[in-house]
Amino acid sequence: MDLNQWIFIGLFFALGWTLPALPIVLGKLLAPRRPNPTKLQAYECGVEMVGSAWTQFRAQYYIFALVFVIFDVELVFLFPWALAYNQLGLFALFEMAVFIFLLVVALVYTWRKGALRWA
Amino acid sequence: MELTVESVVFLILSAITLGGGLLVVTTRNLFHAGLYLMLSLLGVAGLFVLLAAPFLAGVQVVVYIGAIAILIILAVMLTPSVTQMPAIFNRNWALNLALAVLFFVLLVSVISPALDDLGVDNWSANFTEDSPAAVPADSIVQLGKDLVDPDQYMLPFEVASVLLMAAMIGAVLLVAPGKAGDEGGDE
Amino acid sequence: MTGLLKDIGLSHDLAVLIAKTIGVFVVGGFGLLWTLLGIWLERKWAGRFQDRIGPNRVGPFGLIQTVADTIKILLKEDIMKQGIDRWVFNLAPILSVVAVILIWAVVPFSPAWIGTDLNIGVLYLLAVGAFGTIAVIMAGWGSNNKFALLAAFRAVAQLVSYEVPMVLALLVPVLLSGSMSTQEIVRQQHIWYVFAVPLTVLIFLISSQAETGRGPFDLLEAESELVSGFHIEYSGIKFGMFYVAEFLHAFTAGVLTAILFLGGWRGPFAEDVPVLGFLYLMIKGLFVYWVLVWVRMTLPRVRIDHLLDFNWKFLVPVGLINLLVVALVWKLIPGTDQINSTADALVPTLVLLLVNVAMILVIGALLAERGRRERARIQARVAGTDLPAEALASAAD
Amino acid sequence: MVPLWMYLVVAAGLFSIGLFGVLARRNAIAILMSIELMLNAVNINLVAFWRYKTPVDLSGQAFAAFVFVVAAAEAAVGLALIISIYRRRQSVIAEDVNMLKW
Repeated sequence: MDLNQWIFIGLFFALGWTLPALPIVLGKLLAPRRPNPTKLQAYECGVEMVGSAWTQFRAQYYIFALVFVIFDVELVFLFPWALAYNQLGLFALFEMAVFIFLLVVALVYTWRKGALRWA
Repeated sequence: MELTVESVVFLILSAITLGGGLLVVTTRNLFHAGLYLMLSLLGVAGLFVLLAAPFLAGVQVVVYIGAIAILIILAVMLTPSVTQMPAIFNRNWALNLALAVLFFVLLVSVISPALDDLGVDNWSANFTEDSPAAVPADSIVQLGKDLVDPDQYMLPFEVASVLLMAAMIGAVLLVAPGKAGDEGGDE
Repeated sequence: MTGLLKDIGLSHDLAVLIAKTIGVFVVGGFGLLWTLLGIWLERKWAGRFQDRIGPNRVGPFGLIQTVADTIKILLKEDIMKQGIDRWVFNLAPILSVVAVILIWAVVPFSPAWIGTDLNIGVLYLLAVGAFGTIAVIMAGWGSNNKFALLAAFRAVAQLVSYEVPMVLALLVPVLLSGSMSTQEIVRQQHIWYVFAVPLTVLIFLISSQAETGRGPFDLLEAESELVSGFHIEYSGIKFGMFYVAEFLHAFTAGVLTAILFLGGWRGPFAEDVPVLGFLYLMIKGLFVYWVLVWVRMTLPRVRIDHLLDFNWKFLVPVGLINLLVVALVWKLIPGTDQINSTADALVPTLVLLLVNVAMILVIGALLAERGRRERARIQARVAGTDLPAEALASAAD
Repeated sequence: MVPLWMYLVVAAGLFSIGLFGVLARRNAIAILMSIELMLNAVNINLVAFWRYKTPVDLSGQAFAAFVFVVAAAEAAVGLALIISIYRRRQSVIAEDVNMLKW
């Protein structure tokens, strides 16, 4: 493998930041700064904020992330499989079908349980 | 170790990995700890690239940073009292720290050639090689073949699917809404 | 480039490094500068779709409207409200732009012009996409605002959900070309994949539209319910950066569709004249982008429960079935492991097209049937009460 | 190239940091994060040994892939447990969870 290719990606990670950071710094220099207490309050349609925003939310959101994680891990296997597919037999397709079927079973269970419903 | 581009990159990535890891276990604000965890995982992905396993590096970012770390951060946001805990370590933390450091020193004494240099025999393992054979160009394709090969990893591959199914069903069972008597007052 | 630098007496490593650094700024800067023109273009199109003229005051045809907007937004006060998580708050807009311009590192502009031809290119696209989600979370959390956090939660639910059908769609070109490198996928498209797997293209377009958070999936910034979305507390150029990221992401989705399914830089004489390849890619990308803008301007916003239902109960199953069916058909056609010319690709493409059309028809029939049953159910309930049908329809969801 | 033992030292360091986190942190989610660090240390080891010892045979990469699966399953169920307990007891401090003690 050619490490040189990755130097470019590494540089992109290291230097790419400067591209959006530049206008922000420029904005800092150019923009006026006249804060006052009202301006610094949270923007909630003119109503004063009660408590911190870092409060509890519903576990609903967690379920979608959870189902996503399980399906996302699947791609650890799906990508090499798809890549090698032209050199694999029909049996490989069958194996992958079984693999996906088991995940679909879990998805259907979640669905039937009503966990995917936005209540 | 002479100073080549590779060794410099290695040092930077190791620093990111270990520094991120240290911040994860010492930061009080768990949301920040989650972000540091992502940083550390990104460093590990970089190490994978250096080790000529770009596929695993990609998966590391997609699965670990893009899914597992996000799941952890979501959990942090869903259990908010965590950001204002009085003490972040338990009472035995000094002992535990000593234990972890001791463990680290022991490991390093085995894997690094430092003790060999000091003249201690038969202690360090021989891990000093630095010019391994080249990785075949089609290693990802080979990985795909091996994973579904009945003589190689077919069984673990299918078992992994069962594990994922079980994990998903179990986790959904735990957090699914609408179970009587399970709500602690957030609904 | 490297040769030129070596001529003036630099060592090889340093020359490569400088050349690559310049490459980074060229590729990234191109993306950012393109937004100046692209936003004008989108506003013009949006105007047409809504029977307006669009920007027409500043410069000829309003061409430098975006430049004026940029200057204005640079001069706006950057309000840092109290109680924010300062580092997280400031990093979020930068990260959201970086997540998009990183994609351009693997965009093959022409046979020779590509930032870097990674052998895991497609996976890299997904990996970079993950940073966009993190930026949204950081913005929502860092703002210390309930609406921002709520919007961030919703955004995460939407972004991660729609990543699954996106992955399933991305796997199809990987499977057909036997490569994850974007350049190789373009080379393998002797006949554009859009003709072979139109259903996959549809899945990809829908999920990209959701990933970029544009209408009808623009719940990330649903003004009417969440005040403004996860970037509510941002003002000045930091808000501008979110705007740039959103625009650039949408356009990039168009370019990626062109690369993966519309043959990228392929076209007459593109092999010989790199500029032509670049032009072809941009034209194709702009066309897809135009379609996406059209959809955005035409359809009303969907509700969050519909959005998630549509993904998990329709798009993901369809994506899985589509992947397995394409894989099966691909294996059953002889000679698909060696496709080196248009003639080789003709038969597989036709067969896949037929199968795809059949799949689309079946799915359409199933949907029609489902809709008919739903309507019948509502009709039956209307018959028993005095309520108007609409009230029951909304109650039935 | 960088000698193999340096990768192993990084992995050992990451593992020890994770170990300390698991032993010393009070917060259950922090403990979970530390476990992720330890799993990553294992992955570095697997891939490093693969690269330096058997670059042709892909067992190291395959093992690392399975570690990803285990990590995802562990995180999903572990966090679900934590959220479920939090809803019941409003606490994520590992020491407070002693329902199964006796």
